[in-house]
Amino acid sequence: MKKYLRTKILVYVLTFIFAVTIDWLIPRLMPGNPILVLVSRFSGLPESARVMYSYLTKAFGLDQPLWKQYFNFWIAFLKGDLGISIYLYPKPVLDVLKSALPYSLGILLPSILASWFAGNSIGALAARRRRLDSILLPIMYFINGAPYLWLGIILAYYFGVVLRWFPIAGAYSFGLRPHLSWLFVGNFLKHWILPFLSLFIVQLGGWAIGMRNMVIYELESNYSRFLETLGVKNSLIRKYAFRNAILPQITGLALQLGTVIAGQVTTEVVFSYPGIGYILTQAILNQDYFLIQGCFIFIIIGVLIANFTVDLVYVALDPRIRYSYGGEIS
Amino acid sequence: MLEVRNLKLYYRTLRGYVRAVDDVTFQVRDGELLGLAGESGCGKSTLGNGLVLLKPPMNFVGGEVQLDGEKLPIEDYERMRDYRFKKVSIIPQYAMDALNPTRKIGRYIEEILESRGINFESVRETLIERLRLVNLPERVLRMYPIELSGGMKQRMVMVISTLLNPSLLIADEVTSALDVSTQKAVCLMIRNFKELGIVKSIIFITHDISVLYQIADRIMIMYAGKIAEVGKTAQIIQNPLHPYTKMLLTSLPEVGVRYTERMLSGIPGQPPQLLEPPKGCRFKERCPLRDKVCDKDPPLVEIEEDHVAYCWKVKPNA
Amino acid sequence: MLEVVNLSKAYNVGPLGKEKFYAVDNVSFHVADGEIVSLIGESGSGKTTIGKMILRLIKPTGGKIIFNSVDIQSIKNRKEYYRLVQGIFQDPFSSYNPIFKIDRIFEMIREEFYPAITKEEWSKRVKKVVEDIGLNPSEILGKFPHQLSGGQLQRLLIARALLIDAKFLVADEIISMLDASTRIDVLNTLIKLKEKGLSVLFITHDLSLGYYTSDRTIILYRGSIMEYGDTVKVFKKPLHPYTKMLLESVPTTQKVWSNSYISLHGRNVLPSFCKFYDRCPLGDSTCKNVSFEKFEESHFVACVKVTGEGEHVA
Amino acid sequence: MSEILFFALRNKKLKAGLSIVLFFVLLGLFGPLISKYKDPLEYVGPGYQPPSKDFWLGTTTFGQDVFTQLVYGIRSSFFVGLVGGGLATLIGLSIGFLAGYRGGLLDEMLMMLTNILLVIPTLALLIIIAAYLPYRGVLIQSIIIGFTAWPWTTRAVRAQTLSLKAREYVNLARISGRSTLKIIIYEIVPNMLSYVFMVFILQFGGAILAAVGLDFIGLGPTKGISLGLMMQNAVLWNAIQLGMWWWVIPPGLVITLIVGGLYFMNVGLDEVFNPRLREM
Repeated sequence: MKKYLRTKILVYVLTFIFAVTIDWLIPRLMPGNPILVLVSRFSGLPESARVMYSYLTKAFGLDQPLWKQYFNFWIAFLKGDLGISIYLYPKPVLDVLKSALPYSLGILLPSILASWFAGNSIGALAARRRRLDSILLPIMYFINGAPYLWLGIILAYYFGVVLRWFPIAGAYSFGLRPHLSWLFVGNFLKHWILPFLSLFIVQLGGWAIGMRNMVIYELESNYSRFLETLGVKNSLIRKYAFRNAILPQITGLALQLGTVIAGQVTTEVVFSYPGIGYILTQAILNQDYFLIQGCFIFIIIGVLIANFTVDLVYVALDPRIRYSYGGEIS
Repeated sequence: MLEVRNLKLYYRTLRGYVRAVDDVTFQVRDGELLGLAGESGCGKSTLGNGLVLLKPPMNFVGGEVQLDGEKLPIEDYERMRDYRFKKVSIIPQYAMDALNPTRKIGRYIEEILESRGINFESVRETLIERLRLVNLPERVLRMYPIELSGGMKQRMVMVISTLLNPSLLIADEVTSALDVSTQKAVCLMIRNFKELGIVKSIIFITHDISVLYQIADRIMIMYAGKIAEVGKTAQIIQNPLHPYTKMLLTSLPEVGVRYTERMLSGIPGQPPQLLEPPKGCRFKERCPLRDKVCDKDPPLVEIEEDHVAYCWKVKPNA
Repeated sequence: MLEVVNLSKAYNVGPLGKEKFYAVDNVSFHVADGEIVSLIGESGSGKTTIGKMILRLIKPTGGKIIFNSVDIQSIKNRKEYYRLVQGIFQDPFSSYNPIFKIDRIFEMIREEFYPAITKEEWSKRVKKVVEDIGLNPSEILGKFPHQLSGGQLQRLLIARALLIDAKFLVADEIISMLDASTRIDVLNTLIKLKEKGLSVLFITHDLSLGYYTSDRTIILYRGSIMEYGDTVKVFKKPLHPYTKMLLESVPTTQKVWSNSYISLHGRNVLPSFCKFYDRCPLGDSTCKNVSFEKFEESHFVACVKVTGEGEHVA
Repeated sequence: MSEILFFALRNKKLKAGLSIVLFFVLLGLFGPLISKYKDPLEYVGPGYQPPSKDFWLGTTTFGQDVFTQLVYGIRSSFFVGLVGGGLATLIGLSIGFLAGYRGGLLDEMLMMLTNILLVIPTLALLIIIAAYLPYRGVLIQSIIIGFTAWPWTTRAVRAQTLSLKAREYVNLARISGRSTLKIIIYEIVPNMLSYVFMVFILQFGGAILAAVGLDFIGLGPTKGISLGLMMQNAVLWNAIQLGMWWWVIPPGLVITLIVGGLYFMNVGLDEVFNPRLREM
């Protein structure tokens, strides 16, 4: 078990270093002088251009040897200095991201958990009923093949424009300021429901298909067959199959994160929902490079934390991992 | 006592039915270990599994099975459920991965028993006694299958299968993956189940006739879905009558036989396809005694008490 | 012809791979010209690893393999080596690439070893060799592997070694997956070739096959040799408690098992102790630093309990 | 071979998926020829027009023909799928083969790299690379998608290679004096072809989806048209709020059908190649 976690942690640490390095490297690899490109972005803000120029020269430190630039980058990064946003000048990138993070998590976490439970239930159900299976499976495949943003668009169009049930932009109405009252919470939830739903549906297909296949596989395995020869009730066979099938679905949580992130970013854009994804698109449209890099790092850190959590849960649930990593012949 | 009459078990494939067990009649008496031997694809495993768990692609085509005077509804998956485990059990070929990998073994047994409406406490003592019988410590009940060696898992499955003292136990190729030393131990344990009265009778399926000589009371030889010969162990080994049995036994290398002293020879040819098996005797194409009469279904010839063969060329008391 | 000297294969195990597990531990033996030597061992004895090392499919971690007085690791041109030393493996169906016709194993040899020979000439040779091993070429050639029986496939592999004109053959459990009615034909083919001068290392877990086929026998347990010598001598007068246990466990149709002692599973191997120590009925603290003793002409055993008469001291 | 064809022709999922995909291939090939307008970006009529005889799928806010944009967009989607998916398959295959076949330290290092890239969400990686490119065409986009999408293929191919490598016929080729390269080409690859084909189909679909995501957040081709760009423009110009369904819905629908069809084909192929899954 320790070996399993140790290997995983090593991968995560290396991933983190790799990501930060990419973050540092990419602007330096691209053609042209990044500072000039950046400063040109400030032509609209003349009084700040000079300040910016000296700041950027310091930040990039292009006059210094490469290893020192890299080293400085890490120091600044560990101090929480991710640079200054251009598009929201003069807000530091970290502050921008910090205020956007709760909105993203508010949609991300509930949608992941809800669609995991719902998808697995649907998949397990489909594995047992042929009729249901033949109807559900194609639907799930097409949901899985739909671009994440398109599901959002459909929901926005139908519930927001045709039925006019829910607002389709922002996290709360323009006139309101965030505070704790029934009015605000109600308003917030009304804005929350469609982005949540579209992200929920995005992930549903993958879970359902995965679970269906796993349950069928487990039901055909030798231990299920042996249970049959012992004449036990079907409910026990299914219970075991379900439990064993759910284990890979937990590791699947980590693998699905890529899809979820992509879904999250585009969904926020469709609904102009002020999370990290929306900020990221604004940063791209405004060529706010510090902000783009900051978003990248934030996403990576989030993904790493999520991965590690999944590993811990998995180790707690699957005895095979706990015992098999003792000492294999390598 | 198990009585099987005219049993036919076919596999359904896209190209038609594979007649894996085709019109088989035999019995296993109380207190008896019947050895079932034959080459791969002769239908011995199908027969063994069919008596416990008959499900697609295996199909019941005909015949009747009676256990202790009661009809065994092997063709009815649901009605058969009551008989499994309590009356008929199997130690499957895949015994080494027959346990649920994510349950501690004690809890697993508890849940199985509960599912059959049996209180765990009422069999706890039996269970512990049986563990001792197969040389497993009591603490395995607190372990996960992955903590056990392959051999230990197999013996655990042996204990579970026989826990409710079924009348009939089927052991399907349990020793084929084992080393000789372990093979001997496991064979003797299985025979012990019968001798201690835990099970009334056993069908021991194997491709190794010399193993049967060690433990079987009677031996039944199958070829291409049909019975070739049945008899007491000594009758089959010392006085084989069906040409197939004879050739099988003379092709058997054993410690004590060297090529310099006696060059053995195999059986030329291959077993027939069971999709469209040949008419008459199924061994005729490989048989040195073959003639026209073999195109008709071979008769059952009783040579002496308990010793029968399905062959035109075997004469009673010859 | 072939000599194995202090051969070892160790794997790193345990946390961080700090411990060593010896699959093959300091094994030495030789195979003379025109001789069949059987290497008998249960699963985990390291017998297959030895075979693979001789075929240079696995690298040893210690010792050497000497073929015709040359250390095989020093033969840089593998083809040169494979022209003389060949192998046949356990699973006949896995030995053929399922998507090609079986003729391909012969064609591969022509391409790699005899590119100068024309296809017509080659197909004549293939036919002859297939006839030599007792198969009918017109029934066999041009078929796919799944259309033939395991016995036929294994015999074709023997034919393949014949075509290369190999001098030494590693036969690794070549009949363990075959049916009783066909396995003996494969053995007889092998014996016929031996009589024409081929040397064979016959790896098996089945004592009766070893006895039927081989001139000399090596008994292997957990990577170490327990006993070796002339086949008839080893089988008629087994000396090592392990060999005795094996012979008592082998089922035959001649004798019924006695209810003798069997220990099912061993525990850990203690350093410098005999590998069989923990399963041995005679095992005690003296079973250390065992070396081979000559018991009689061409019959050796590694056991401290064996007396000059071949009896055991308790 | 004939057996595989036999099952392939009987497989409903394969047939359904293939029909859908083929339909859009044809639409992408011949659509621009039957369309009334030749340039998808040209302003050919009044804006805000719902579908009509003149504009089969209506017009955009600015009066561009949606149908013309759609068929050109399909072309670029297939292009991205082919190039991006193909590249990802190729890279994944090569690294997977190499790691699985050679083993040892090389394997461990390659797998470490693969595992690292697997943790990083592809879109995040794409964004950081694409954001710094001053010029982006469909080709460049396909290439960076190909270069970021290979890791899972590598992992799967490596596992396959390891299992094939353990087959005795590889050892037999070895002792027949075959070189490593020849063994990979003649013994391992042919047995993986069906698998590789399935991987390619999945990568094809994945590349199309990745491109849509990139386009939508503003990292699409700087000129030309694609289905993702259509949706980006539509959302940007409030097509949802204005109820212009003919502009926002069709591009996504087309992608859903293409990718869903591809996935469906894949399930069908899996059943064809894998006898265990064949329905009786």
